[in-house]
Amino acid sequence: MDGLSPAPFDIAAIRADFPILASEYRGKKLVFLDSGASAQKPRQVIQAMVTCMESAYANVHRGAYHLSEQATADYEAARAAVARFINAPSEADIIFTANSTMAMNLVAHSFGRGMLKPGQAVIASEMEHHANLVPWQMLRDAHGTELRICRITDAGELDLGHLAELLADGRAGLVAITHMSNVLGTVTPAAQIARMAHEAGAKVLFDGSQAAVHRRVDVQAIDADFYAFTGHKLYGPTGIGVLYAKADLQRAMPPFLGGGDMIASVGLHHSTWAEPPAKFEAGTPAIIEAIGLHAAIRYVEAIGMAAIEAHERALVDHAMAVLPGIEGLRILGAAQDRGGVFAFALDNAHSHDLSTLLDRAGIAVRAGRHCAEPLHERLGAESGTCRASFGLYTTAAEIDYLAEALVSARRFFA
Amino acid sequence: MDGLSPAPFDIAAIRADFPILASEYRGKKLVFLDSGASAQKPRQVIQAMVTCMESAYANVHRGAYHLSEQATADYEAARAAVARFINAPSEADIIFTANSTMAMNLVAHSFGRGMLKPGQAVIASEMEHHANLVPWQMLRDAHGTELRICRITDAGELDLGHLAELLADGRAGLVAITHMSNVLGTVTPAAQIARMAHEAGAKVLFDGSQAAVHRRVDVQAIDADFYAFTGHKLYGPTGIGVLYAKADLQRAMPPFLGGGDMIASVGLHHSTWAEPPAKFEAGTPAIIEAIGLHAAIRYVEAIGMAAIEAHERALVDHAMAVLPGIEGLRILGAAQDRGGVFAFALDNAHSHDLSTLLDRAGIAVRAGRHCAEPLHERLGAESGTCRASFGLYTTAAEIDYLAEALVSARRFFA
Amino acid sequence: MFDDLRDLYQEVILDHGRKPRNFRRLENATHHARGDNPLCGDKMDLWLAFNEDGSIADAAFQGRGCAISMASASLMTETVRGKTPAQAKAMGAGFRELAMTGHCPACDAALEEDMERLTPLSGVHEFPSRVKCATLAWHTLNNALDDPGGKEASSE
Amino acid sequence: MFDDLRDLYQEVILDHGRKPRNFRRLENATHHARGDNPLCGDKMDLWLAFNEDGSIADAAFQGRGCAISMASASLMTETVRGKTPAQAKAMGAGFRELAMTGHCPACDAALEEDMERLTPLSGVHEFPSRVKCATLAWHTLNNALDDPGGKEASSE
Ligand SMILES: Cc1ncc(COP(=O)(O)O)c(C=O)c1O
Ligand SMILES: Cc1ncc(COP(=O)(O)O)c(C=O)c1O
Repeated sequence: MDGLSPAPFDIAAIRADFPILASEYRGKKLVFLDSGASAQKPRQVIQAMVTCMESAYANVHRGAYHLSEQATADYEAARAAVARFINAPSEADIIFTANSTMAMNLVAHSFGRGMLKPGQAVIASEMEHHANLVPWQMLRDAHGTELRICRITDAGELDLGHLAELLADGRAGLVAITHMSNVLGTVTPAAQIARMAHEAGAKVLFDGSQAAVHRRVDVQAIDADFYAFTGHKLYGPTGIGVLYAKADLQRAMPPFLGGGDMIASVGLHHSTWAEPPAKFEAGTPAIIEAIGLHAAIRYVEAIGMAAIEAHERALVDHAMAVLPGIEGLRILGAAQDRGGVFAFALDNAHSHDLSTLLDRAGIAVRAGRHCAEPLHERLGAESGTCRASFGLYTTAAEIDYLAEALVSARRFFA
Repeated sequence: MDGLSPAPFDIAAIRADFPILASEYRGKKLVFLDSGASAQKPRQVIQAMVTCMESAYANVHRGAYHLSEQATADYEAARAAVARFINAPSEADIIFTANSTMAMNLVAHSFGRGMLKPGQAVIASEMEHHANLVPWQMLRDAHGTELRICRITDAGELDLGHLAELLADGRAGLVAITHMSNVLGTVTPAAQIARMAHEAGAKVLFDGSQAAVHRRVDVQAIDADFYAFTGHKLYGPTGIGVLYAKADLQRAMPPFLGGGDMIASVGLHHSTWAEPPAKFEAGTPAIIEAIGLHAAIRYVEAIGMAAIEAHERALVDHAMAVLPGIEGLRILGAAQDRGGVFAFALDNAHSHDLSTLLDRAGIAVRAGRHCAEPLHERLGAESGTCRASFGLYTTAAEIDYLAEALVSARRFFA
Repeated sequence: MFDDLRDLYQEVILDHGRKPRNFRRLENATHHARGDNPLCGDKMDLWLAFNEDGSIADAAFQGRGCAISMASASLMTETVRGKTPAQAKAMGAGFRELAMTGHCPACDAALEEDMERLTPLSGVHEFPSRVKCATLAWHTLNNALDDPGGKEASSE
Repeated sequence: MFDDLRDLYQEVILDHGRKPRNFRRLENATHHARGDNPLCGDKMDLWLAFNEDGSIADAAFQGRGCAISMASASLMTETVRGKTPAQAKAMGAGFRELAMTGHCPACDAALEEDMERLTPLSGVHEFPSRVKCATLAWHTLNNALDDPGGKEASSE
């Protein structure tokens, strides 16, 4: 083996990094297939947060003493690591938020209310998570923009022909599309979407909440104007999200929240804003969480995003080989390019009943509509589905065990 | 001693709970006098977060499996603990936010844009933190409300006569005032302010970011409509804040951020909102941080807020006995009722130079204008001050050491 | 594999879940309400018709949901028939207690027999996220009784 | 108590800090800029006047700030006199290097002598939060040269 080969993907060693995976409940080993809702945390992340709190904690940006300088350096190092992780041109293009929902809302307020004109349109799709749909409904109602919905095909892929139609009149100001569906696993052709949007004079926002976990993201290669993701799905802590925004947009956008750290100077009646990205980070940021996210990024990069993607592809292939053979099981969507997430339904069991059964077998899956009601309507699955989603610690044996449990479940409700 | 007496305030035992307090830098013991910017974390808080991540972590509200049910129960238990901590009528009155800055901005958007009419006024004061001033400037500019500023006296107390004048025309819709100044330590007469506001038909928001750390807060006794505070100053983690809002206001207010968890149902074009407080918590909340905040509340309540207040009062009395004797030292403000925070300036040293010196002695204080520029202008301290702020782990000996260092510093710059 | 779940999914529940009774629109209804479980997106419509003496003459429902919520609605429509609104509400309160704790000490003798018909659902108390499935029908009933016009109920 | 801080606060810095040179408004200035350090709220105004050959004839400033920023501005106004804009900018680049790392290998022989006058400020490199205090004057200089009209500079 030459020195450049990726480290072999040592699943046992990886699993040993996640304390919770060793846990049992009612005598059943935990089979955690809900990483798409939120991933488990490796000890490296936990330890980084503990170390911060035990020996390097202070508020950032404000103190001239060494502890605060240290915390500031650590916080800014996290920003730099995020920038490298998604290949942003500069760390100044990275805004920390509370989660990706807040990242999308920041765009809806600062860019939407601040730079779109009433009458311009925002284009989202039928397979958006509510976080990338509700903000545009609210923007429409408050600001008078139009909301256009791009159709998906029956296979669960974005209908690019329809997107072209929606862009044709040149009135779209923003295309806000998921980079990977949290229900179907569909990975969207981001570079192509961006090109189409830009040619029509629109900016483009990708909801990368799922994609950033499963693929190497390169915001420059896809030419994203905005890119959002969330720490807790990337093996990091809750309470921290990321918005990448191009530098010229950050300069042009008015701030979103007002308070400390986002100002240059404050008078009783008038204030001026700090330079980006500080302009968009009001108040004490999620310091400990940024440091945890940094550790999470170090963790996945040590394994390698390519290796993670390959591992998850193998799992998806395995799942698609094993599961469709189960009688009465329907799997939603059939996109060409899909990540480690899929939704399914058993013909004689409601998703809620099914997840209760699976839980008893130790298997954690989500039941319901996964914050994607319209998508479930679109696919004729109004009463919900179960969703299995993979992390880098998921094994093929866990998928086999899921298959076995599904067969038993069908018998149980027969 | 009868069983009802509070436990003696065992400062040595308390200090032993905070790992960072044992640290040294360049051979100097850490004397942390910047708790007002952000407090250090006891091992009980760190451990609660670790335990969550190691054995009880999953996304909340969404999963029907036991791990998610457990995490949901833990998250909601934190909400209930916060409600008890400030004596809210119901845990449903507690909204979790990212910090208190976001809590204030939530009020500015949901109540300000949603329920105030252009032409109505918001009243803030000269001693507000930027977090309770800039949002009202932004609201004014976006929504056409007026911003009125209540004066303070030279002693650093709210000028209640002026407040009465500002309320007199009945056009004020909101009074947004700090419950304790982060620069002067002044505790404001919250119950009286609320009474005055209510008589004039205005709602009242208290910025309790400092007060909640130093005093027992009872939102019903002071009749607050809104009350905001932030976890990281209360010995909890970053990334979590609290907004208390009266139930009828929460029902009447439109939501702030859109996304998952805050909806009842979502269609492609129209959505309906969840019941409060979920309506105001979009996206994955700060689960680990809420659990950390719960541990922090348990920690301070085990000591007792009354004991903490008494300890800090004794420290303030000690500081006010020792420090004013130092030649050339000016202490800002002289409020009757003050908590463990004070700002000072040496006549021959800029605050920045002074804090660099103190840092070399191991003493962490903040230098600058502490997110309160207008207040510094008002008190003739445009070029900033140093600020010392106490935590429950601060000792009188640390104040003596500060005094000693200040005398040396004055000599250094002579 | 799931034998220990027979406590939750007793045969009567699976049966009512598969073939809910009174699963129809009630044409002569005077009262109607809609129930909604945001967690899983399940919805149900409930209709009530009354006798001259004010007791419930007929109860029927339509909707979609899991076995627990279908069975609970089905059993409810059977047990409330002939009850006064006050009695029906008392049963609902008792049932919520049962669903949350597994028993209902407060259910007095008068209700005992009817409550017994509902006890197969008591197993949900061990499944916190499923309690709402079981109680949705009863929340919706309360709403129909309080506001005949048809406000939405949610099982929060 | 603070003897080891004499490296940072050398006598020349304390002296320039207490009695900054060229601390005045320049009436015949053709270039002006305003500098701002948001961290501590310090502000300074810088004025420049030029010789016919394009070199800097006079530099003066006013403002408030810590000993480091006052001393840095004071020393700057002294050292840039007689320099062309390009030379002054090169010195600024060298100085920023000095302030951040403690030395400036790139500073070529031509600048050496002038840079030496600035070395007393090199101690700030050990105080990350103070580097901006030292560099603010030089950022402001760059802005005055690039945009004579007086845009605000910040030392970020
Ligand atoms: C009085 C006061 N209000 C608001 C804040 C803002 O708190 P945060 O930065 O956690 O939002 C602070 C602390 O910085 C404060 O002291
Ligand atoms: C595609 C997608 N977008 C947005 C979100 C929202 O993320 P968060 O809840 O962290 O804001 C999620 C996850 O819930 C998601 O899967």
